[in-house]
Amino acid sequence: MSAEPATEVVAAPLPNYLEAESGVASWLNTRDHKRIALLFYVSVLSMFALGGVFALALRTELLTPERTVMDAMTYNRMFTLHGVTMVWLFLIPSIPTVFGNFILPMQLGARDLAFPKLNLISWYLYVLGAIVTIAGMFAGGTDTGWTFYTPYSDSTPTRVVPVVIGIFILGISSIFTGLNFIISVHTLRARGMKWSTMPLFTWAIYGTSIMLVLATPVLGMALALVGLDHALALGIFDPSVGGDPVLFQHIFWFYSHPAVYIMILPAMGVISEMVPTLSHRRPASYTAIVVSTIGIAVVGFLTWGHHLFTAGISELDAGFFGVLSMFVAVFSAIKVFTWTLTLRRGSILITTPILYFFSFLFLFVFGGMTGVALATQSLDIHWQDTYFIVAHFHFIMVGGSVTAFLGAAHYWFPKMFGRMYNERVGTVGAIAVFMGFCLTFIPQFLLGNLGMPRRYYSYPAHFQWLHVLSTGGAFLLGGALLLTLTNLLFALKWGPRAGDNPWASRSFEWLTTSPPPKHNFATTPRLDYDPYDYSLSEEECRARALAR
Amino acid sequence: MNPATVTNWLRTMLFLPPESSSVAASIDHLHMFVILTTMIGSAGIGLMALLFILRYRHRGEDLAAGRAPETQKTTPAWVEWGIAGGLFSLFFAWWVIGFGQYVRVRVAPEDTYDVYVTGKQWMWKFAYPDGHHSISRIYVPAGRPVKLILTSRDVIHSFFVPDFRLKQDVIPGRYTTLWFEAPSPGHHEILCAEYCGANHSTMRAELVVLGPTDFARWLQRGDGSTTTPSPARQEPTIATELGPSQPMSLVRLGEAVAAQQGCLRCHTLDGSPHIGPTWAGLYGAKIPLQGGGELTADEAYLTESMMDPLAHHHAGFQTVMPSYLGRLRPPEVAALLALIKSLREVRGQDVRELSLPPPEVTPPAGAIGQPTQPSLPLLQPIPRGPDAPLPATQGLPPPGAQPWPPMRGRVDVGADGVQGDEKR
Amino acid sequence: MRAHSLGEQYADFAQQDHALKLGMWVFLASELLLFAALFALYAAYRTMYGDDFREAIAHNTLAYGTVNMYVLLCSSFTVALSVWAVRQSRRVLAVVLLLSTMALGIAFLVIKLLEYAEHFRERALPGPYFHMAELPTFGANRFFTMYWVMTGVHAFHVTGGVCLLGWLVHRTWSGHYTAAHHTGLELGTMYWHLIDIIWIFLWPILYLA
Amino acid sequence: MSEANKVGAVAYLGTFAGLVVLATLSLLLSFLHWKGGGLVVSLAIAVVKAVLVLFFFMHLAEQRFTNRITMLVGLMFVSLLVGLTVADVATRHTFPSRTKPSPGDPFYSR
Repeated sequence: MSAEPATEVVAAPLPNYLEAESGVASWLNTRDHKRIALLFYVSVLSMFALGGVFALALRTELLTPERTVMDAMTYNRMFTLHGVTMVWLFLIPSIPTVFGNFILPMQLGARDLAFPKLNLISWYLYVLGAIVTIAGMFAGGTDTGWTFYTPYSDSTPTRVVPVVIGIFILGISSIFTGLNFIISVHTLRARGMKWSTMPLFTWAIYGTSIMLVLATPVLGMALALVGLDHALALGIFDPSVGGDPVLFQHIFWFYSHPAVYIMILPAMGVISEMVPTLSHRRPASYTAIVVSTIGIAVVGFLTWGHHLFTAGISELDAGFFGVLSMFVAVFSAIKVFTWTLTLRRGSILITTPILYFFSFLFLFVFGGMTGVALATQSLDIHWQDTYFIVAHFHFIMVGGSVTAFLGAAHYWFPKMFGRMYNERVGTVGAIAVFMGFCLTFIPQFLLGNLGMPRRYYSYPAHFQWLHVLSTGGAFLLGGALLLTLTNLLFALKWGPRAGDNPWASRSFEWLTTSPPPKHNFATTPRLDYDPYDYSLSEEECRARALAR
Repeated sequence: MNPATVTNWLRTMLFLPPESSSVAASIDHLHMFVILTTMIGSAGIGLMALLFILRYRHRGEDLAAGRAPETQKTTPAWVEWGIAGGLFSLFFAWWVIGFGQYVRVRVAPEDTYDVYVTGKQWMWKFAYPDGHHSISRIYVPAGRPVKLILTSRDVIHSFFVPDFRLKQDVIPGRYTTLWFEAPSPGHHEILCAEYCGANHSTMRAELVVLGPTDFARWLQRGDGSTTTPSPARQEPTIATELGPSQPMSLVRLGEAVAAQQGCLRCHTLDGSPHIGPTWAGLYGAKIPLQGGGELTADEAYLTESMMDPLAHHHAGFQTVMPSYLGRLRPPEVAALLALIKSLREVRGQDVRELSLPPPEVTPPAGAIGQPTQPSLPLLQPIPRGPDAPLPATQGLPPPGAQPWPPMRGRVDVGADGVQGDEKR
Repeated sequence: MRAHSLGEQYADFAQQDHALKLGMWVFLASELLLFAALFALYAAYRTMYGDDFREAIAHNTLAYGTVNMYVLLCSSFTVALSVWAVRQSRRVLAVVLLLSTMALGIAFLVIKLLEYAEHFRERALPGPYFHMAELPTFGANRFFTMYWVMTGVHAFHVTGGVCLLGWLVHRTWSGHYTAAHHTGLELGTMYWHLIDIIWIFLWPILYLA
Repeated sequence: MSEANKVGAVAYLGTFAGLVVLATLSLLLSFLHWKGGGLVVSLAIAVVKAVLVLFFFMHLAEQRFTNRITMLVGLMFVSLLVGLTVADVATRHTFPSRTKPSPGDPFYSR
C-alpha cells in the first residue's frame, strides 16, 4: 500500500471538545461521550478519596487491640461504608465509565456512543445514587458490611434502607452504561472493522458490559429484599419462619463474584492496550487475550459458590464450585503470560505507565494466585473471613484495578487533555504506590494465616505489631496517591503540549488529534487494518485510515 | 534437614498457628505446597517481565517508522494451549487434594463425643451430653473425635479455631456440624469469624483439651480444675486460672443471668440507646416516669421494675418488658443489682451523638440489644496454647512481657468485683 | 421530537433502528435476570419444602390467577395488533387497541388487589404475619412469602407498563409514529410482552402445579 | 424493512389462538394433580407459550440473529442461577437432616 501524498488541503483544525462549547450548561447537558467521561472522572475520584478517608480511619483504629479513636459501632459502620464506597462508588464505575466512555467510541471509529442521552442519564443516576448513599451514611449508616448478610441485615438497629436504595440506583446507572457499550460495539464499528481487528480494550469493556448488564439486576433484587426485610420484616430469609439465610448469600454472590471481575476485566483491558503500544510490538497472541476476556465474562458467573465453602452449603455443591473456580484462574493466567511474552523483542519506552504495568503484573499475579489457593477448599476453611481474604481482594482491587486505573490515567492523559505529565514525579509516585501497597497488605496475609478474623474492632494482643505495620503502609499509600493526583492536576494546567501521538501508537484512538474534536474524527475513518501492526509506519496507518 | 524441621521452619515463616488438630498437619502441607508455588510463580513472572523490560528497552530508534517484521512474530497457539493446559492441571490437582480433605473435614466419623454449641449475640454457650453446660469455655477430651453440633439463636456467627484450621458458620434455624480430634491437651482460642453485630470482635471463647483422666474427673466435678500446667499468661484474666476455681464474682454472675434471661436483648450496658433504658449510669439516677414525676433508681425501684415493669414506667420507652416474677431466684436478682450498680460510673456514649432512635418496628427475630462496651468483655484475651509458644520468634513481644505499646483500657477485675474502664 | 431525527453517530435509520431494538432486547434480558433471583429463591424453597408447597398451591386462589392469565394474553394480542395497525398506518385503530391494552392492564391490577384482599382475609401473609389456619407449616409460610414478593414485583412492573402504554397512546395519537418509523412503539410493546411472559411462568408455579 | 419478512395479521391471530389453547390445556392438566410431573409439564407448556410470544408478538422472527442471542444468554444465566442454588439445597446433608421444627418448637423460643 504505497502512501500517496496527502493531497487534499488540510481543513482549518476543528476546535477540540473542551473548547467547542463552554459554560456550565454545556457540561451539565452535554451529549458528548468525552465530556461525560470527564464528569465521571471527577465524581469517581472524589468517591475514591472518601473511601480512602474511611480506610485510613479504620487503620488508625486498629493500631491498638482495644479502643483507639472510636467505639465499636462507629468502627463497624466505618468498615461498611469503606466497603460500599470503594466497591459501588469507585471500583465498579471507575475504568468503564471514565476511560470506557472516553476511549471506546474512538477505538470503534464512531462519532459517539449508541445512546448519548442514556449516557448522560447514567451519570445523573450515579450522582443521585452517590448522594442517597452518602445521605444514608450521615443518617447513621449501616454496620452490616458491604455484603449485607441476613439475618443480621434484617435486624440491625442501624439504618440499612437508605444505603440499599442508594446502591440500587447506582446499579441502574451501571446497567445503562453497560447497555450503551454493548450496543455501540455491535452497531457502531467503523467501516471495515471486523470483530477480529477490534482493539483489546474495547473487547475488555464489551466483556465487562455483559457482566454489568446480566449480574447487576440480581444485586438489585437481593438488596431490595434486604431493604424490604429490614423495613417491613417480611421474613424472606428469616429462619424463625422457615427461611434460609444462606439463600441470600447465593443470590448476593451470584452478583458479587462477577462484580469482582467487573472490577478487574477493564483493568486487564487497559493493560492489554498499554503493553503492545509501549513495547511497540504486536500482542503475543490477540486471540488468546480475546478468548480469555470472553471466557472470564462467562465463566465468572459459574464460580460464586467458593464464597460459601464454610457457610453450610452441601459438600457436593462446594466441590462443583471449586472446579469451576479453577477454570477462571486459567483465563487470567493466559492473559498474564501473553502480556509478558509481548514484552519480548519489543522497543519498550520505560515510562510511568510501564511501571504501573509492572506493579499491576506482580501484584495481580501474587493476589490472583492466592485466589486459586483460596479456591482450594480445605485451605479455604482456615482462611475464610480472615485477613487473608482481605489481603487477597485488596491485592486484586488495589494492586490490580487501582494500579491499572492510574496507569490508564497517565497513558491516556495526553490524548484526553493534550498535555504531558511530569515523568520523574510520575515515576516516584508509581514506586511509592507500589511500596505503600506492599507494606499495607503483605502483613495482612500473615495476619490471615495467624487466624485474625475480618471486621474485628478489637483483636487478641499478639496481632498488634502486624497491624501497626499495616497502618504505616496505609498512610504511605495514601500519601503516594495524593502525590500522583497532584502531579496530574499540575500537568493539566502547566504540562508541556503533547503531540497527537506521544507514544507512537498504531491504535485507532491515536489517529485523531489530542484532545480530539467534538465528533472524534474529522472524516469518518476506514479501520480495516490491525491496530497492533507495528511493521507499518505511523504515516501509512494514518493515510490508510483517513483516506476516503 | 529432615522434613519435620523444614515444615516447622515453613510453618513459622508463614506465621501459621501451631498444628493442634489431626487434620491441621495435612492441611498445612497442602498450604505450603500451594503458597510456595504461588510465590515462585509470581516472582518468576515478575522477574521475567523485569528482564524483558530492561533487555528490550527503547534505544533511540524512530518509533514512528515501521519495525522489522521478525520483531512482530506472535506466539504460536500450541504454546498458549500448553501454558493453559499445564496450569489447569496444576490447579485441578490442588482441587482434587483440597476436595478430598474438605470432605474428610466436613463429614464426621461415627463414634464422636458430641457437644451442642449455641452461638448467641456475642457469646458461645456449650451443652454437654451429660447435662453440664458452660459459657465461653468448652472442655473436650484429647485423642478422641469430638463433634460440635452448632446452631445460633439470632444471627449467623462462625465458630473458628485457628489452631485446628477449622471453621464452620453457625446458622440460626439449622444445625451445622464441625468435628475435630485434638491429639494432645492444651488451650485454644475460639473466635467468631462472621460479622454478627457490635461486639463481634469480643465474641471469643476458649477450647480446653483435657487428657483422659482430667476429662473424667471434670465430668464428675465439672469445675474445670485439672493438673495440666496452666500456660504463661500475658495478662490477668477475668476467667479463673486453671487452678482451683474461685467463686465467680457477683457481677460476672449478674452478667451471665442477664444474658440467659434475655435482659441484654433490650437493655444495654454501655449507654447506647435501645428498646429498654440502658443500665449504664442508671443506678442512683433520676428516672422520669410515664405519668409525670420523678424517682431515683435505687435497689427497690430496680427490683420492682423486674417484677412489675409497668408500676413506675420509665418515660419514653415502649411498654414491652415482660414480668420476671417467679422466673428470677433471689440470688439472681442480687447478681443483676450488683451488675447495675457496677455500671454506675460507666460513661456510655452520649445518646444524642449516636442519633439512633430505637427502631419503630420491633424486629421479630429477637431484638438485638446494643453492645456491651468492650471495656467489659465477657472473657478476657485468651492465652496461647501452652505447648508451642506463639511464633514469638518473629519479633513479637515474648509471652508474659507487657506488649508494646502498653495495653490501654485493660480491665482487671479483682476478687471484690470492682472494675471500671480505667484509662491508663 | 417532531420529525424522526437520526442520531449523528448513525449512518442511516436502519442502523439506528437495529441499535434501538438490540438495546431493548439487552434491557429485557436484564429484567429477566431481576426475576431470576426470585425464581431461584422459589425453586430453593420448593426443594426444601416440596409437599408443603403443593398443599399451599392447592389452597391458592386458582380462579383469580387464571383470569389474570387470560387478561394478560388478550392484552398481549391487542398491543401486538396495535403495531400491526400502525404498520397499516391506521392511527385511530392503533390508539383504540392501545387503550384496550391499558384497560386490560388495569383490570389485571384490580383482580390482583381483590386476590390480595382474599389472602389478607385468610391471613396468608408473608413471613411473621402468616397465620393461615389450615396450613400452619413452614412450607406454606415460605410459599406465601414468595407468592407475595413475586406477584408484588410483577404487579409493580405491570403498573410501570400501564404508564408506558399511556405515553405510547399520547405519541400515537399525536401522529408521531408512521408506517415507516415506529420503533418507539415497538420497544414499548416489547416491554409489555415481557410482563406477559413473566406471568406465563408465574402462573404455573404459583397456581397450577 | 422489507415487506416480505413482516409478521402478518394472520400470524398474530394464529399466535393468540395458540396461546389461549395452550393456557387452557395447562389449566386442564393441572386438575389431574399429577404429583411428580405436573410442574414439569406446565413449565414446558409455559416455555412454548413464551417462545410464541417472543417470535411473533415481539417480532423476533423478523429481526437479526444477534437479538435472539440476548434472550438465549439471558435464559442461560437464569437457569444457571436457579440450577446451582437448587443443587446446593437439594444435596445438603445437615445433621440431623433438615429438621421440620413446627412453629411452636421450643428450639425457636427466644
